[in-house]
Formats: sequence, C-alpha cells, structure tokens
Amino acid sequence: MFPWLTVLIAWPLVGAAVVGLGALGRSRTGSASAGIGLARPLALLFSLVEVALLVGAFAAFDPGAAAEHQLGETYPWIPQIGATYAVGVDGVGLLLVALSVVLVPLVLLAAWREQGRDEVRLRRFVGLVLLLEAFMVAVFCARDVFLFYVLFEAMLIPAYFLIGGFGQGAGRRRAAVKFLMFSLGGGLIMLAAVIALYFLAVGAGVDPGRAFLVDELVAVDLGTAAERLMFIGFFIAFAIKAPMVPVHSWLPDVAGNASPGTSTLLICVLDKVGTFGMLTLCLPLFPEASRWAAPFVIALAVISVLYGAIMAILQTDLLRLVGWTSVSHFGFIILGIFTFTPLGTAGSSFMMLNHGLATGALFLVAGFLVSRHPEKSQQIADYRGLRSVTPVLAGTFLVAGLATLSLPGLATFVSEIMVLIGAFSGEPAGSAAWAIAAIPGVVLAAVYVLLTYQKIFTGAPAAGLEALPDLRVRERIVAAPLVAGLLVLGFVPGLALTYVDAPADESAALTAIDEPADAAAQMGSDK
Amino acid sequence: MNDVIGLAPWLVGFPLIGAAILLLGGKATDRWGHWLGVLASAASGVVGFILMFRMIGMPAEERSVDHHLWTWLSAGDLDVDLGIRLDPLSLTFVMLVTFVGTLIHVYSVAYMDHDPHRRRFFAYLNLFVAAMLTLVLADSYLLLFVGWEGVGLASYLLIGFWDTGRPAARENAVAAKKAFVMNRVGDMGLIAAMALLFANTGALDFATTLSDDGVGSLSQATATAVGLCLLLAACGKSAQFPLQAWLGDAMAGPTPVSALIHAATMVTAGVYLMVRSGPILEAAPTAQLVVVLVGAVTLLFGAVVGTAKDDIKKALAASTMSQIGYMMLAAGLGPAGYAFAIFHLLTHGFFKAGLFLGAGSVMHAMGDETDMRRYGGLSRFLPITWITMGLGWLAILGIPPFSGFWSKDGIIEAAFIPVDGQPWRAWVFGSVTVLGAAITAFYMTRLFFMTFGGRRPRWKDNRHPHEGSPLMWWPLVFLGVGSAALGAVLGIGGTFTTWLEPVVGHAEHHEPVLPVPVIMTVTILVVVLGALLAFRMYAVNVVPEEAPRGSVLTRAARRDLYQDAANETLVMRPALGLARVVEAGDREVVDRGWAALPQTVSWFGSVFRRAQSGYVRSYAAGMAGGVLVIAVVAWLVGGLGGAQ
Amino acid sequence: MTPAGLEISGGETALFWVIAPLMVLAALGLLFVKRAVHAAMCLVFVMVSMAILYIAQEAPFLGVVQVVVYTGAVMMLFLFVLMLVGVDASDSLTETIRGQRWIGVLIGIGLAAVLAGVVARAAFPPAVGLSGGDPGGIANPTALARVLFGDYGVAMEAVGVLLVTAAVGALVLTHRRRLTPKRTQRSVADSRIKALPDGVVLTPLPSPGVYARSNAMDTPALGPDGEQVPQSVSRVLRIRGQERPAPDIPAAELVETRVSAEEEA
Amino acid sequence: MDITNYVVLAAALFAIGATTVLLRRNAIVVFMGVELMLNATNLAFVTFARMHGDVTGQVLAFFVMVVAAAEVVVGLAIIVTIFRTRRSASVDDVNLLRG
Repeated sequence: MFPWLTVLIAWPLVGAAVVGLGALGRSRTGSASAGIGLARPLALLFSLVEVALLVGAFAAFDPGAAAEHQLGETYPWIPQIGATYAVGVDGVGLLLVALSVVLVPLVLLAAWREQGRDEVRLRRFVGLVLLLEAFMVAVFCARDVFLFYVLFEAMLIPAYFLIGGFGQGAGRRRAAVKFLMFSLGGGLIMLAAVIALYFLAVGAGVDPGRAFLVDELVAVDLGTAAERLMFIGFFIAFAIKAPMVPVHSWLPDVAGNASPGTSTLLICVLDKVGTFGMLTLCLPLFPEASRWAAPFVIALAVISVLYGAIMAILQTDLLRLVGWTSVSHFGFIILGIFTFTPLGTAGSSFMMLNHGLATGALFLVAGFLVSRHPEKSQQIADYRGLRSVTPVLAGTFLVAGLATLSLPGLATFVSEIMVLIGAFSGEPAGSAAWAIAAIPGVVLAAVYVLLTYQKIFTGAPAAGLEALPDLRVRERIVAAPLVAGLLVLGFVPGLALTYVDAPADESAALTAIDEPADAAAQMGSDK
Repeated sequence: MNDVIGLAPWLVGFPLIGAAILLLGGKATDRWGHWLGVLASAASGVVGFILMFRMIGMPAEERSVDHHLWTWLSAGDLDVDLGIRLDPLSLTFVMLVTFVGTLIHVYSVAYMDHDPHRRRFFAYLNLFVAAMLTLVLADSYLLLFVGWEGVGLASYLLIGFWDTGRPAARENAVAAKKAFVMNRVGDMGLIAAMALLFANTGALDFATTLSDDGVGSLSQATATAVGLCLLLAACGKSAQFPLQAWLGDAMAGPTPVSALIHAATMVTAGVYLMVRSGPILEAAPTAQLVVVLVGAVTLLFGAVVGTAKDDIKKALAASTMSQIGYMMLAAGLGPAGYAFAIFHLLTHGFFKAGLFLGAGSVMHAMGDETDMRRYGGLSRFLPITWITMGLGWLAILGIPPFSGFWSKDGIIEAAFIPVDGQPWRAWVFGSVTVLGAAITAFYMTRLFFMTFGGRRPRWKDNRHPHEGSPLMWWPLVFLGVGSAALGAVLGIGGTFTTWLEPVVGHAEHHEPVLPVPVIMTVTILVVVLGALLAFRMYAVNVVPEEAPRGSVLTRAARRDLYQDAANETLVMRPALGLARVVEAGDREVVDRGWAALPQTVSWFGSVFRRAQSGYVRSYAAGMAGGVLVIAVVAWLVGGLGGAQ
Repeated sequence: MTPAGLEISGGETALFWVIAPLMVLAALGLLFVKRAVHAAMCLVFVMVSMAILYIAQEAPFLGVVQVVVYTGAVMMLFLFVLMLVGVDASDSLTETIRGQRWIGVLIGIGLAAVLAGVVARAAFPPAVGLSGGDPGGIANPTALARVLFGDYGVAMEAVGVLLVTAAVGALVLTHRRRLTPKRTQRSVADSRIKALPDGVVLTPLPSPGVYARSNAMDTPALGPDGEQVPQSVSRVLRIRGQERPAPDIPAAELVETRVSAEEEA
Repeated sequence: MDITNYVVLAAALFAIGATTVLLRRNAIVVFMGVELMLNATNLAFVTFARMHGDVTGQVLAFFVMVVAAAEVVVGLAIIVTIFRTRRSASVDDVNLLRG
C-alpha cells in the first residue's frame, strides 16, 4: 500500500529544504545568486503537488469506514521509551489535513507581494510556510501521543518565526513571544500528562514498546483520579491552542501583528490542533474525565462564544477583530465537542473545516484590503466608502463576513446549527441552558460583521482612497476556491459530513461507554 | 402532479441562476442584465402557474406534495432533506411572489433606468425571489430558515443599495444593518424553536414535526415555548412589536424594493410561519394569545404612527406594519383566522405593492421628493397613478367591493368570535380591529389627498410632474386591477378559504359576539367617518407646507412612538455598557493577569538577584549557613550522632 | 591479644594542655591580628604545634611531613606572596559588607556549637592506639607506607599527577604574557618626560629624611623650602600609617644647624 | 585525659578557620583560614586513626596535605594574578559575579 500520509508529511519537508535551505546561510547581500525570484513559484509548485497528493489520499480513503483510522503506518521510533512513528487518519483528521493542504497554496498566492522582493527573505518565508505545512499535516495524522506532543511543540518553531519575522504590526516580536510563552506553558503541562500517561499505561499492563499508541491507550482504564488529572493537563494545552477564554490573550495580539497569511495558517489550521486534540485525544483517552469536566467546559465554551463576539464588536483594528471572531467560533466548536451527541460532535468537526475556510477568507481579504491602504493601516476608522471604489473586494469581504456570521446557505451555517441543536439535546447537565445562552452569539456576529462592513465600505470614500485598485486576478484566484467551498458545502454538506459523521458516532459512543448508570437512566427516561 | 413536480425546483432555480449570472457576469451583462432578471422571475411565475393549475385539478386531500431533492444534512440523529413542499399555502405564496415580483421587476427596469448599478439591483431582486420561494417552498424548518435569512440578506443588500458614494449614504447602510440585526434577533427564536423541536421530536421537517404525532410529543410547556420562539422570529421578520423599529428605516431602499420586500412579500413571512406552524400554536393556547396580543398592539402602533408621518414611504411602511398586525392577529386566532390571515396577506400584497409603486411613480415625477407636504394636486398630472393608487386606497380602507374589504372584514369578524368561551377576548380584540380600521381609513385618506388632492400644488414651480414610461405604469394598472377585483374573485363563496383548507384545516363555525351584519355595518361606518375626517382636514382645508408642531401624540407618532429611543435606552446602551465592561475587563484583568505571571517571575528574579552580590564571602556565608542548616535538620530528623 | 585500652600518658596530657590553648589562641590570632604577616606567623605556630601533636599521637611520619610541607613549603609560599602583594587596605579589620560580620560570627559560633554537639553526643569507641592494636608492633611509617602504596597506590599516583598539574598550573597562571611593548630604559625616560606636565618628577624620588637625630626610613625628607616630602617615605609605611611626622624637628633648630654649618664652612 | 579532647580541639580550630574565611577581607588571610580548616581536619583524622587503631586515617590526612599543597600553589597563583591586574588582594574587590 502506498504510504500516502508519510508522503504528504514528507513532501512539504522536501519543499522546505529545497526552497528554504539555500536561504539559511546566505546573507542578505548574497541574494543575487542562485535563481532569483524562484522561491515563490517553487514553493507554490510544491504546495500544489501536495494538493494532488491529497487527492490521492482521498481516493485511497474509504469513506464508508470513516470512523476508523485508515492509511495507517506504524514504525518504531525511539524504542527505549516506546515512542513510535504512527500515523493514520479518520474522517475528521483527513478533512483537517485537507484544510491545511488546501490553504497553504492560497496563502502563498495571497502573500505573493507581501514580503517584498528580497529573495533571501522570500526563501525564508516560503520555507517556513512549507515547514509549518509539514508539521500541521503530521500532527493531524499522528496516532502516537508522544509523536503528537513533539509535533504539537515543533509547530511553534515555524509559527514563531512567521509571526515575529514576517509580521506587519509594530508589536510582532512581542506578539510572537506571547504566543510562544502561552503555547509552551500549555505544552509543558501537557508533557507532564503525557509522561504520566505512559507510566500509568505501562503500569496497567500495556506493552512498553507501544504505550504511547492511542489505539492501545484507549482500551486502558487508568483510574478516575489519574484520568482527571491527565485530562486537565491535556485540556489546558488544547484550550490555550484553541483558544478559549480565559487563555485566549495571545490570539488578538498575534492576529493584529502577524501577516494575514500567517494568521490564516495559524488560526484557521494550527489552532484546530486544540479542538482536534480535545476530540481525538481527550475524549477517547479520558472518557470519564471528559464527562466529569463537560459542564465546566461547556460553560467556558459559551462564555468564549459571547466574549469573543463582544470583544470583536469593540475592536478598532480589522485583523484583531477577525482574531476575536475566531475566539467566538472556537467556543462553538468546543461546545459541540463536549455535548457528547453525534450531532454536536459532527457539527464541531464540520465547523473546524468551515471555520478554516470562512475565517481564512476573511483574513486574506482583510489582508488584501490592508495591503491597498497607502500606509497599510489596519485601523477600521481609516477606511470609508470603498464599495464604490473596489466593488469586487467589497463583495468578497461581505461573503466572507456572511460566512463568519453563519448565513444559511453557506457551510458555516450548517455546522453552527448542528452544534447548537446538538448542544441543546446534549448530555452534560445544563447543556441545553448553555446552548440557549450561546444563541445570542449569532446576533452579535451579525453586529460585528455588518458594523465593520458598514464602516469600511459604505458612505463617501475616504480621502486618499478614491483610486484604490480592485481585486487583482491573483487575489480573485485566492478568494474563489474558499467562497466556492463555502457555498458548495452549504448546500451539499454531505460531501464533508460523510467523513465526520461516523467518527462523531464513535466518539459519542466512547464517552458513553463508561457510564452504564447513565445509560440505564436514559433508557428509563426514554420509556 | 408527478409529471410536473420535477419543475418545482426551477421555481427557485430560475431566479437563483439569474442572480448568479448577474453577479458573476460583471459588466458584460450590463446591457441586457435587467431583462434577464425579469425573465428569470417570469419563468418562475410560469412554472408556478403550471403547478397551481395541476394542483387545482387534484382532489383536495391530495393537495400536499413533498418533493425530495437530495439529502441535505445527515449527521447523528438529524436527517434533513433538501425538499420542496407543494401545497395550497406554498403555492399561494409562489403566485404572489412571482406575479407581484415580476411586475415589480418590470417596473424597476424603468425606475432604475438611470442607475449605473441597475444590473446589481436586478441580481439582488432575483436573489430575493429565489430566497423567498425557498422560504415558502421549504419542507423543513431548517430549509425554511435558509430562505428566511436569505430574504434577510436580500433585504439587507437592497435597503443598502445606495450605501456609498455620498456621505449621507452611510445612513442607508445603517438602516440596512439595523434591519438585518433586528431580524437576527428574531432568528434567535427560530434557532431556539428548531433546537426545541429537534430535542422533542427528533426531526425538523414539517411532515414529522407538524404531524399529530410530532405535535403530540410536545408537552404543553414545550409547545408554548416553541410557539413563542417562532413568534419572536415572526416579529423580527414581519416588523411586529417589539421588533418593529427597522421597517421605517428600511424605506431607505429603492421604492420597488419597498413594494416587493417591505410590503408585499418578505415582511409577511412571519404570518406564513405562524400559519405554517399552526398545529404547534394550536397546542399552546398561551402562545396563541400572545400572538394575538402582538398583532393587536402592532396593528394600533402602526396605525397611530401612520397618521403622523409626512414622508409618503414611511407612512406606507407604518401602514404595512399595521396591516401585518391584522394578519398576525388573525393567525393567532386558530383555524378560523388562518385563511383570512393569508387572504389578507394576498390582497394586501396587491394593494400595498400598488400603493408603493404608485408612491414610487409620484417620487419619480417629483424628483425623489418624499415629503407629502410638498405634493398636492397631483391628480391632474399623474392620472394613471392617481386612479391606480385610488383603487389601492379604497382596497386598504375595506370599502366593498374592493379586495381589502373581503379579507379585512373576515379578520374583524373572526376577532369577534370568542375563544375558549372567553367573550372578553372577542370584545377586546374585535374592538381593536375596528378601531384600527378607523385609523387606517384616516391615515390612508390623509396620504391620498395630501398627494393628489388639494387645489394648490405645494411643490416648487420648476417641477413638471408627468407619468413615467409604460414600463412603470403597466404594473400599476395590473396591481390596481388586482386591488379592486382580487378580493371579490377569491372571497365570494369562500373560494380561497376552501383552497387553503387542506393546509390550515377546516374551521368550525362559531358565532361572533355580535351579529355579522352589525359588525360589518359598524366597521364600514367608522371607516367612512375616519376617511371623512381626513378628507376634511387634508382635502378641504389647506395643508401647511411646514408640519405644525402638533399635539403630544402627534409628536410621539412622528418619532415612531419613541421606538428608537426605547430600543436605545433599554437595549443598546446597556449592551454597549456591558460590552465596554467586558472589554475593560479583558484588558485590565485577563490580559494584565497573564502579564502578571512573567512579571512575578522577573520580580522574584530581581529579588534573588540581590543575593548575588558578587562577594565571595557572602557566598561562603551562604554555603556555611546551608551546611549548618542541613546539619541541624539532619540532626533533628535523623538523630545524627545518636547512640550507636 | 585482648584489645587493651589506650592509656594516655601523663606527659602527653601535659603536652596537650600546654599546647592546645596556645594553638587556639594562635588560631584566634588569625581572626584578630591586623597584618597578614602576623597572621601567617600565628598559623605557622599552629602548624608546628600540630606537628607536635601528630607525633604525640603516634604519627611521627605525618608530624615530619607537617613540618616539611606546611611550615616549610606552604607557609614560606604564603610569606613570599605576602611580600609580593605587599600591604593594602584589605588588611583592615573594618567590615565593608553590611551584616557580614554578624553573619560570620553567628555561623562560626553555630558551627562550633554543632561540632561540639556532635562530639559531645557521639559515643566514641574506646581508643585502641596504633601500636596497641597491632600485634606485630609495626613501626608507624612502615605501616603507613604499606597502606599508602598498597591499598592507595592508584590514589597516590593520581595525587602525584595532581601535584605536577598544580605546579604547571601555577606557572601558567603567574606567567605574564607580554601585552605591551617591552619597556626599555629609553621608553621609560620618554614616558616620564611625556608625563612631565602632569606633575611627575623626572629625578628619582627623594630618599627619606636622614637627620642627626633620626635616620630612620619612616621620616620624610624635607624639601628646600622646609616642607616635608611625603613621597620620600616607602608606600608600605605610608599605607600602614607608620611614617613618623617630621614636625618634631623644630624649624629654628634647622636654621641654626644650617647657619652653623655655613659658619663652619 | 580523654582522647576526644583532640577532636574537640580540631572542632575548635575548624570553626575558627571557617570564621576567618567569612570575616577577613585579605585574600591571603582567607586562604590561611582554609588551611587552618584543613589542618583541623587532619588532626581529627589522626586522632581517629589512633582511636580505631587503623592507619588509614593517617593516609587520608596525608592525602589532604598533598592536595592542600597543590591547592595552595594554585590558589596563591590566582591571588597573585588578581593582584597584578587589580592592584588589590581584597576578596571584596573581586565581585564580577555580581548579578
């Protein structure tokens, strides 16, 4: 069998090496040599070939068994501590891999002129992007807790340099450090849990050579107290990544200071590791602890929904605003995961994909807008009346915004309604009440999207902006697949739901398995 | 039926494709784009006609067909198909939307002739038609919601159609946003209702949820909750109290939009929702009572506001609000009222669209002047508009035999029927509807004569009002004829009621608290009185060009009974205050809190740093002291040097 | 052979009680005397006494080594270095680090207390004595040598390496790499002339005053104007404040001397 | 006389040596304090050797002496070097480790 996943992971690495390594040693002045201007086309080529590989992986994946982890490979990696190189994806993982792989060429294309003309700088930039792609793909494929942890941390390296080195805001270095500190803090707590997990698993009789394998660990009962502690360890790391109130502080800073392309990769894909981890590690490994913590998590998730939306309304910086909207959306995703209903979980999985498309579109279009401003201002107040100047840009922004506010007919609506309806009939105590409490989020979303649109695109054009160029062909090529994807998935969500439905059922079954008492009570109430 | 059911998706498909072509086609479609828009709408109408004739030919009990297209959403326990429900109710709407819609498309070709963005306008109109048809044809609440928000989007785009270019355009954008956001407030209700329905019945399609089993599985409290949530949604969409504030501002859009969306079709979607959800409401009498209350309050609210408005479009908007109040009230009365709610919706769609298009014609003639105090004596200059608006005026007044009489009188009679043996409700709501009819007569007469009556024109001399192109007045004629005749055609012999019966159920006949002829006479009497009063004030007397200060009530009505101030004080200010508190909290507490962590670490560092004096002897003292402490501790704990 | 207890002779007792207090006193000298040289002398005393105690304690070899290594080599090294370094303010007993004196005293007392406590609480076995415990009556250095070169042979070698390394290390440390051009007589003269405006004297510094009444090194010379020349006294004496002020030579006497000398001439 | 008197003496000398290290500023005197501590230890070794009838104690004392000699050589060389560069033998003047 062809090792699709390994190839998917390795190919961007090869690309990063080919494109990026040349730029490591050479100084800025030495850029004249070695194929000037090749960095971006080469990186684009690599990322497009990666898309082709992805199509192959989809062809090899059997959607009928989407709940199982397919295309798996397992090789010993560090046998002394039982770490293995184990990859495999279920439907959710495959969709997220697809999201990363599809977004990278778009981001490269969107950032075509963003980083200046210095070839060495460009090589570094695209090299880091490809490196990040490899890590992102790998982390969604990892089926070994140790491998997952290593990749979870390794992703920070390219992300850190992309924020701090290639950002636009004045505070980019500070934002990069903040991002790194938050992520490392979470990672450290997770590491403790990972180590504990290993020893407890070995103590429970798992073969030490396989004690990091998720598939082995799922079957092990580790004891209530230990499970809860480890759940907390994993959850904090994932909540920081997700980001969830109150550990969200790094996100607006990063969104406001990183380049829009970086933010897209970071917030639309990389942060999904948080929710993906909750779904594929926290729930299966610690089902009892997940149920135990669910009421609390759901409360925080709903608070995130409202909090992020309220903060977004008050933002003056366009990119920060988009960052805050993500806090709100991640709240929905987490809410769905912790309802333990197949509907809510499937909705969350689907939403991970949709949020990537919608927020990615919004970030990139906002980036196009900012790149047009003579002073590259991100302040909303510096724009006015642009709809008559740049109608296509305005329209694209509006569509992306409408996707952000989950307009029916777009994919985001399907997932959001699934989460809300699923949460309303969710299992944890108070789930219904919290679901109701989350509904005002849709009104707030309308306010922040339309208010921003109104400020930027309506009224008389601001002085100095009367002659801005409309979306270029390159930029339209970037926006078109995202918008098309949102529309198609809005009317035929089955294309994606096929992949997330079965895993959601399985996940719901896993969290229910340890609670015969509850199940009995439910059966009683059904009668 | 099965041979033509395949056409049903094209009802939505034609306008949707039209919108897509016009939006994506860009400037290339500028030349013929508007005709494509008309064609798409008309094609949809033709399909609607075919389907309706086939349905009329079917036995009554088979007049409900669900056409499944594809599985839309299937996850977990939720299974929703993308499907179309064809029944008398939806087809009535299809006919209203496509017929009136097509007329307004034609009208717009001329009305928007000079607008450089006419193509975009038609794209939005087509989008609206597609969304509205999705709304009424949907076979599940979820798909209904798609149309529901789709028309909201179209409304948003069209209200804000002139939202850029000049500084004042910002206000149009604000109005558009206000409409969308207030609609979203209502939409929360629909989402909550869907959540409740799914939690209790496990489905969202009408076939399951509205069946006897589906409704039966709802407890009384749940049904009430679902009913109230649906009512909230309806209030938002139909500009009912307390979510009515957006409709007046929505008049910022081009007049054809006001006619199509904010008078004839979209705003009545709330009534459609209520009637469609009838089985649920019937299981929840409390919710029904609230529906009637909301309808009654809005009915009076809109009527009162309408008497004071000098802006012709805002006066018509207030009137729309009030008329929908009638429909809502009827929808809350149960099966007895459903048919009349929809009947009035239909006739109202015709005469109000006619009135709005007439107003558009007047504005077109007067250089976009909307203040009626600047009109007067226009009947000589705009005869066609005068006559067609006159028909609409008589229709909305409920003068027999014009169409409004048949539908509104039915509602008034239904309101006088006691519910659950509670005559007080019949008296209260019956009186309200009669009072509303009187005020309606007053303000519509006022509007009509301020515009067309009066001996002396009040506009500036350099204006030369004249009728627009035939493209503009032919739709007026059609609508005028509809205003005049539709009621009689459908109302005599209860044709329409029978037509709707398969959907809304058969209403058992109850006697009103007053005999029907008495109600009818009283109603016509008060209507004529109100009209005469207005005639005396605005046709016989001279209308001042500047609005007099007026009484307290007039001033309040001019300001929409302080709805904006109330919203601002009760909702916006507290919400904004809360938001600022949250924002300050995030900045000062959360962000600072996290920043305090590294600060604490570095504070400890600076403290411990002081110990690093660099003096070897200090270090030596530390070491010696440490040794000493360890020795003492070891001694105390381990008994160092204890007896061997 | 019964493990006979060790009898400590009266002589040894007397020796101990004579030497031990003196040793403690000398050790305290290390703490309290001002000059490093005196401290060194105190330490020498302690070490020689220590050697005596070693010998008394049946460790004649160590006693000898103590004298040779410590008193002979180590302490001489100390004195040499003292000579090199000379005297400066660090000799002063005033404390410069705040609180260090009290901390030091407290720790010293605490250390003494802990050690005393240990010694007091420990139950020592009855002393055996080296010759008493050894039936062969092996002479002490021989026994020591057996152990040293037998059991601890490797350690012995390692220590040897250590010593050589230390010697080489000391050489390397004290080796002065020439960083500046070599100072020739010419360059010294040139620099002095260059520094002339800064008040440097070209001539050698004046020698201390040598008078009829006092010809000591500690008396400053008098300049032609009758003022004292402080530079004429050695730096070490000046730092220690041991110079003798000249004012006790009355000016009149000086004048008389000068006059009479002229007369004689 | 009890043989433990020697141990008491050693303890006293050790404490005095430690105090010297802590209190004196002259690097050379500090060094002398260290030597005093080593000597005190040696005395204890010798005493214990005698007490237990085992010559190993003396061997260790011997090693201490040798190492101390090496240490003195290196230490004094360091002092001389420092003095050369900083013209001071005060331990307080060498505070490059200050944080």
